Amino acid sequence: MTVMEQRGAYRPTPPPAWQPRTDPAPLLPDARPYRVLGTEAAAKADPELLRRLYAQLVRGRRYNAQATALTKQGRLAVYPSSTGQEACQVAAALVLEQRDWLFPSYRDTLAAVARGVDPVQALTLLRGDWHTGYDPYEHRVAPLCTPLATQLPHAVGLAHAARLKGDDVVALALVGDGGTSEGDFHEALNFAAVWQAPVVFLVQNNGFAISVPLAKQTAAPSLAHKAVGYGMPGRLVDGNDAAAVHEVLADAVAHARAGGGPTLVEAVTYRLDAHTNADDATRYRADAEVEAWRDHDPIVLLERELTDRGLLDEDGMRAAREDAEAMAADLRTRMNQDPALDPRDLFAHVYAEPTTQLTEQQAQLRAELEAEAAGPEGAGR
Amino acid sequence: MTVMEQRGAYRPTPPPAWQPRTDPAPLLPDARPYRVLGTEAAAKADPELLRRLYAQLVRGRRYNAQATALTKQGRLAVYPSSTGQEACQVAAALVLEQRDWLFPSYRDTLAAVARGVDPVQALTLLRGDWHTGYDPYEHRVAPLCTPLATQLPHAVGLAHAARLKGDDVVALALVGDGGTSEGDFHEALNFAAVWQAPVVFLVQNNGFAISVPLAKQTAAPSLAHKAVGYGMPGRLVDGNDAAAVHEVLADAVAHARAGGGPTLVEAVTYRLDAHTNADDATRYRADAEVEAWRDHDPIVLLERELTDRGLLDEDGMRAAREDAEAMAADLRTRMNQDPALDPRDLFAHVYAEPTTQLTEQQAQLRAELEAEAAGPEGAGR
Amino acid sequence: MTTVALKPATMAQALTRALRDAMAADASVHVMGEDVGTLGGVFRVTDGLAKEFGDDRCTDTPLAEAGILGTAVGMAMYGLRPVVEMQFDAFAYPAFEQLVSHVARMRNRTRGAMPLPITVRVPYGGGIGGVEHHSDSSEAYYMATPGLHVVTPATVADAYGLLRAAIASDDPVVFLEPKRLYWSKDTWNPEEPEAVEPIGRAVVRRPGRSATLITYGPSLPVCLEAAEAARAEGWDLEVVDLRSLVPFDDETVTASVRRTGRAVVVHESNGFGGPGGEIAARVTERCFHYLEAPVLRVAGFDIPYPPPMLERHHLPGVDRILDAVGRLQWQAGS
Amino acid sequence: MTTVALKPATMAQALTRALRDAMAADASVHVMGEDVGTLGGVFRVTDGLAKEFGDDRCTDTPLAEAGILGTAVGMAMYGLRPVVEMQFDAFAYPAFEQLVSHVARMRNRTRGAMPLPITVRVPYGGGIGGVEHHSDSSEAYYMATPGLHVVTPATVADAYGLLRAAIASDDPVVFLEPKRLYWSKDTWNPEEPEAVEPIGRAVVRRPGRSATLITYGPSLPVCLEAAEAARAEGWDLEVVDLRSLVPFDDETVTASVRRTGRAVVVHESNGFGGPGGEIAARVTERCFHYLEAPVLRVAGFDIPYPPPMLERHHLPGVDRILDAVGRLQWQAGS
Ligand SMILES: Cc1ncc(C[n+]2csc(CCOP(=O)(O)OP(=O)(O)O)c2C)c(N)n1
Ligand SMILES: Cc1ncc(C[n+]2csc(CCOP(=O)(O)OP(=O)(O)O)c2C)c(N)n1
Ligand SMILES: [Mg+2]
Ligand SMILES: [Mg+2]
Repeated sequence: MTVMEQRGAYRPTPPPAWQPRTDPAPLLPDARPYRVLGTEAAAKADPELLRRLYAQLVRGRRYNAQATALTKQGRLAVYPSSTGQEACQVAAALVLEQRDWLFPSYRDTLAAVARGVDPVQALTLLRGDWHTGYDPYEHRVAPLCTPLATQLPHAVGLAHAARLKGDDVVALALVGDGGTSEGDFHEALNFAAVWQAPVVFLVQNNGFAISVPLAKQTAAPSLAHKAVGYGMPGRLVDGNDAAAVHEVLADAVAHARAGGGPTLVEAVTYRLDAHTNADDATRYRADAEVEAWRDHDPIVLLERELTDRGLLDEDGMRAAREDAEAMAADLRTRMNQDPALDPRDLFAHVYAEPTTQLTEQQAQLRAELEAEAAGPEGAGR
Repeated sequence: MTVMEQRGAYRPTPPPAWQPRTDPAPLLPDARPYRVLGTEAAAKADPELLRRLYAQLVRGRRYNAQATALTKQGRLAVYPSSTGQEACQVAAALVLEQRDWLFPSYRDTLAAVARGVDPVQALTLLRGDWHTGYDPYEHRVAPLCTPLATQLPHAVGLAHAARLKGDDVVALALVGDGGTSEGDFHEALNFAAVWQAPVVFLVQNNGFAISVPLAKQTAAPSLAHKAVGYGMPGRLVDGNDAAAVHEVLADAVAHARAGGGPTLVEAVTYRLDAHTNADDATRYRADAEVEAWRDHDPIVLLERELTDRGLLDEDGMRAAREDAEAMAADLRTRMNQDPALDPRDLFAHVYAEPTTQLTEQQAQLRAELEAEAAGPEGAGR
Repeated sequence: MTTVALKPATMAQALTRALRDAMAADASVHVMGEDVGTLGGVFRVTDGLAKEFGDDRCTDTPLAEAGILGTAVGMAMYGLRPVVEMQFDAFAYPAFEQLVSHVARMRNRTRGAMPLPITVRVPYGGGIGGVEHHSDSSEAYYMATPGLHVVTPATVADAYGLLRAAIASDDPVVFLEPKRLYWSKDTWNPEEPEAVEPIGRAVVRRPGRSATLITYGPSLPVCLEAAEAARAEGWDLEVVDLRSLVPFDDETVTASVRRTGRAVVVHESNGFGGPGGEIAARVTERCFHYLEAPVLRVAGFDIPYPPPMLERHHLPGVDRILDAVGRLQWQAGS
Repeated sequence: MTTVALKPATMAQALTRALRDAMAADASVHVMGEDVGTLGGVFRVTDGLAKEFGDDRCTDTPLAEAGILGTAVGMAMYGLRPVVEMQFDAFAYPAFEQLVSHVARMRNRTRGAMPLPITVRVPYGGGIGGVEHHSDSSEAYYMATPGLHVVTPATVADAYGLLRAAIASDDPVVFLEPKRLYWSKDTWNPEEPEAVEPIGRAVVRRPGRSATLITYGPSLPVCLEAAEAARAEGWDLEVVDLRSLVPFDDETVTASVRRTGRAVVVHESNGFGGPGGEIAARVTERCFHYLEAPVLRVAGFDIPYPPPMLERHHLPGVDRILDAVGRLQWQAGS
C-alpha cells in the first residue's frame, strides 16, 4: 500500500448519511498550558534529561547575551534574541534524533546551536559574511529562514520525502505567533495532515510580532486550536517550562515517527529582549509586563525544581556557568576575527555551473578589484 | 471607541495565569449537517420564503442547463455548472439585503443572477467578450472571481470598510472546498475574526476540486471545524436543503450585522455535472455516487416538503417551470446574438487616463484594422 | 542502420513521454500538482503516470500552489527531484514567494551545499480562447529572477528533449509550455527521441540573410509563417528559436544578427518590461556597429491579457511582424 | 513675497509628512500594514499617525501580506484609499497574486466601473547592510505588470510630492522607497512642499552635453557623484531621474539622449531582465540615428542580492559608471 493510498478516498455522501471524517474531540488542546515543573508531573521526569536541559538553558542564555553584545561592537549586523525563550529552543534541539531535521526561523539560532551547529557558523547570516554559514546536511538543520512561515512547507516536504523513501525521520519546524497568520502556515499544516507527514510544528507564542500583540494577530481561543481545522492534534504547553516543552514535543515526535502524522504545539512564552538589538520595545510594552515574565524565567523554573529535589547543587550550577562562559569566550574571540571574504563566491553558487554571463561578470569584478588594489585613487569611490 | 479598540489589547500573561482568549465550545460546529426539510424544523419555516426559494431553484436549474447548452453551440467559451448546488446559490442571493455585497467565485454565476444581475451580463466572462460584464456596484456583486479564494480578503476588506464608515452592510463570500486549502482562505478568515468584520463565508463543499476528492484536500473532521482556529463560529449545513442553508446564513448575516463578527458556514453539497463542459467526470467518479446524490436533489427535497404541506400544487410547479422557460428562451435569444465588440476597449480601462504608450498602441491597432478592412490580402493572416 | 518509422505526435504527448521516461529512469523523480493524478492534468500531460508509477510518484496535492512548491522544496532537500505542475500561468503567482525567495536562492544561500533540482512546469500564453487568468505570459517575472533557468519548447522534439534536460538539471528550471502548441503535431520518433543539447542553446530554425526574427515558444510558428510570407516582399528572414531564456545564448543570437544586420524580437508577452527589452538591449550592446536599424520588438500590447473574443488583436501576428520588418530602414543598407 | 526658512529634513520625514497631510485632507485615506501603528513602522515612516488619526485610520494588521493587500482591495472597492506598507521588498512577494491578478486588473476587468486607488509602499534596494531578503530591487516585476503605476523618489521633495500624487491617483501605484535614502537630508520646507507634477514626468537633475545617465531612486546620488567625478575626465554628463518607471517619460529621456548622443542606464536591480533592458531598448528604438554608441547598462550583477559584507561589490558605484561612460566609443564621435 502506498503512502497516499493509506488515507483512502473520501467519497461524498448525501447529508443524512454524512459522517465527520475524524472525531474532533481528541484534537482539541487542553484549556490551559501543560506544565511539569512545580507540579506533580515533575516527579516522573528523567533527572538526567532535566540536568541536560538546565546546562543548555544556561549556555543558551549566555549565547544570547554574547550575540547581543557583539551587535554593539559592530560584529553582528543584527541579532534577534531568544532570551526568555530558551526552553523552547533547547527542548526543540534535544528532542530530536540525529537523523531528524530541524527547521528554524530567523530567531532560532540558539536551537541550531543547541543541535550542534557551530556557534560562529550559526551567526554567519546575522554577521553578514554569507547567508547560511553551515552545511545544512551536517547536523540536519535547514537554513535559518527569514521569510516568515515559508520554512514550514519545506519541513512537510522533507518529512514526506523521508517517509516515501522508507526512512524513519521526523522534521520539527519552528514558527512564531505572528508567522501563524501567513498563508504558508495554513498550507503547510494542511499538506502535513493530508499526507500524514511525520512533522511537528512548534509555535513559539512570545506574545508579539515585533510590536504587534497577539490580540491583533488572532481571535482564536489559542493558536493550538488551529490544529483541529487541519485534523491534527493541537497541544498547548508552558513554553518556559523546559521539561513540559520537551515532554510534549517528545510525544509529538514519537507519534509522528510511529506514523501517526503531524502535531501542532503552541508554547506560551515571552521574548524578554526587544525584537532585535535595533528595536525599541518600550514603544509598545510596559516594563511591568516584562517583569511579570521575568518571574517566570525558564532557567529559574528549572533551577528551582532541580535544587528543590537535590538534583543540582552549587557545584553543578557553577559548572554550567563555566561551560557557558567558555563558549561565550570562544565565540567572542572567533567573532572578533574578520571573516575571510571571497567576492568570487558571489558568482560561484548561483547555478551548478556559472553561465557565460556570470563568468563575464566575475571577470569584470576581478579586474575592478585589481585596479582598486593597484591605484589608490579608485579606493575612495 | 474605534473599531480597532473594541478588541482590547491582549497582554501576554505567564502560564499559571494564562487564559484562553475565547471559549472554544460555542465555536465548534454540530457533528452533523443541519437540516430543515423533512425534519420538525420545517414547520417553523416561512412558507412564503420556501416558495420563493423553490421558484428560484427551478429557474436556477434551467439556467445551468441553458448555459451548458450554449457551450455546445459555441456561444460560451466554457461553463462551470452549479447543477446540484442551486440551494446554496439561491439561498446566498436571497438572504442578503439590497445594501449587502455578494462575492462569488467563478462557479457562482447563478448566485449573481439570483441576486439580480442580468443573466447575459453574468455570462460575459464565460462568453469571452469581456471579463466582468456587469457593473459590480449596480447589484453589489463583486466580479466573478477565478483565482481561487482570492475574493475572500476582498469581502473582508469591504465589510470592514463599511463598518468603519458606519454602514450597516454585510458581505457574503462564496468559496469551494478546494479553495479552503489556499493561503488566502486562511488570511481572509483571520483578518475577519481579528477585525470582527461583518462577513459570512460560505464554503460549498461539493466533494471535489475538479478531480480531487475531499480526502486529498483536508483531513479535518469537517471544513466548518476550521472556524475555531480563527475564533469564529463554524456551522455545518445540508447544502441541498435550501431552507436550512437560508436559515443558517440568515443567522450568520444577522449576527454579523449586529456586530458579532464573521461566521464560517460549510454547506455539504454535490456537483452533479462535470467540473465544466470541458471536463470528463467519469475519469474520477462512479455513476453510483452521482445517483446517490440525485436522490438528494435540492429541488426534489423542497418540492416534496412544499407539496406534502400543501404549499405547492401542480399550478405552482407549472408556473415556476414556465417562468424558468421564459428566462431560458430570453437567454438563448440574446446569447445567440453576437456581442458588440470594440477593440478600443483593450486600451481604455487599463488606467484612468491612457498613457501615451497605450494611445500609440491603440492608434497602431486602429491602423491595422483599417488596413485589414481595406485590403483582402491581410484578412487571412 | 535501421529505418525508424516516424509517427506524428503532439507536443502534449511528447511531454507525457518525457515525464514517463524520466520517472522510469530515476526513482527520485516525483510529479505533483493539482489534478495530475487520476485526471492526468487538465491538459492530460500527466496522463497515465499515476497508474504506472502509483500515487506516491504522481500525486494529486491539495489546492495550494505555494504549498505545492514549498513542499517540493522540502522534498528536493531530501534528495528527490520534484516536477511540479502549475495548472495555468496565473495560478503560479501564489507560489511566487517560494519561487523567488527559496527555489531560486537555496543553492546560492548554502554555498552549493543544498541544490534544488526542481522543475516547475507552467502552461503559458494565450491563443486558446481561455477566459481571464488563463493566458498570461509570465516569463518576464522568471527571467528577472537570478537562480532560475527558464526554458520553453516550440517544437515537439524540443518538448521532449528540453523537459528531460530540465528534470536532469541540478538547478531549478521554470519550464514554460506554450498552451496553444500542446496540440501541435510533428513527426517525431518517441522510441528514439532526438538528442537535445543541454539547456541554454538557441537554434536557427530557418536560415536567412535579410534580417533575424528572434523568438521562442508560441511565437515560433508565427515567425516561420511570417518568414514564408516575407519572401513575397523580397526579404529572406532568419528565424532564431531561443528555447532557453535563461541562460541566454548570446553566441547564436549575436552571430545571426551580425550576419543579417537587422533584427526583430517577437513574443506574446507584454512589450513594456517584457523579455524583448532585455533581448533587444543585449543584442544592441553586442552588435551595434553591425546594425542597419534599431532592433525592433513585436509583442503583446501593454494591457492585461484580453478576453478570448479580442485576443487576436493582442497577439503578434504575421502582419505585425512584417510591418516591423518593413520598418528596419531598408533604404539605408543592403 | 515672504522668505520661508528652509529646514533640513530626511526622506523618511517627508514621507511621514505626506501620509499625514493626505490623511488630514481626505478621510478616506487609510494606512495599514505590519507594525505601522504603535511602532510607527520599522523605518518610522508612519510614526505618529495612529496617535493622530486613531487605530482605524492607521492599522496594525495581522502578519500576512496577501491578506493586507487583499483586504485593501476590498476597502478600495468600498471607496477608501488604502495606503499599504510592505515591510521590506522581499516581503511583498506573498502579495504577488493579489497585486498582479487583482490590483492591476480590477479597473480593466470592470471596464472602469471599479477602480482601485491603492498605494503600495515598498521599501526597496540595498546598501544598508540588510541581511538576506532585506535588500531586493523588485521593480522589474512591477514594471512588467500592466495596470500598475510604478514610482520611486530620489529626493526629499519628491518623496513628499510623489507620495501625495500616488495617494491622490485613482489608479494603483507601487511606490518604491529607496531604503538607503531614508536618512538622506535636504533643505525642504514641509510647510510649503514643492509642487510636484503628476506622476509620469522624469526630470533632468544635472544638465550636460557629453552623455546621459538615465537612473532613478537609490542610484541618483551615485550618478550625480559620477557626473562630478567625470568632469576630471573631460566629460560633461547629463543625469536624468526617471521618478516614474510606469508611465515612462519617453519625451524627456529621448530629448536628452538625442542631444548627447550617448547614454548609460544605471540601476541597482539585476541587469538581466531588469528595467535597464526596457529602457535601453526603447531609447535605442527612438534615438538610433543619434547614437554614437550602444546604450550601455550599469546594474547589479545577475545574482541573488549578496550578504552585507559583499554588497559593495554588487552595487553600481562611481567607478563602474565611469568605466561604462568610457566605453561609449569616444573615438567615433564628438
Ligand atoms: C513574510 C515576511 N513578512 C514580514 C517579515 C518581517 N518580520 C520579521 S520578524 C517579524 C515578526 C515576527 O513575529 P513572530 O512570527 O511572532 O516571531 P518572533 O519575532 O516573535 O519570534 C516580521 C514582521 C518577514 N521576515 N517575513
Ligand atoms: C489559484 C488557483 N489555482 C488553480 C485554479 C484552477 N482551478 C479552477 S477551479 C479548480 C477547482 C476548484 O475546486 P473548489 O474550490 O472545490 O470549487 P468547485 O470547482 O468545486 O466549485 C481549480 C484547481 C484556479 N482557478 N485558481
Ligand atoms: Mg512572536
Ligand atoms: Mg469543490
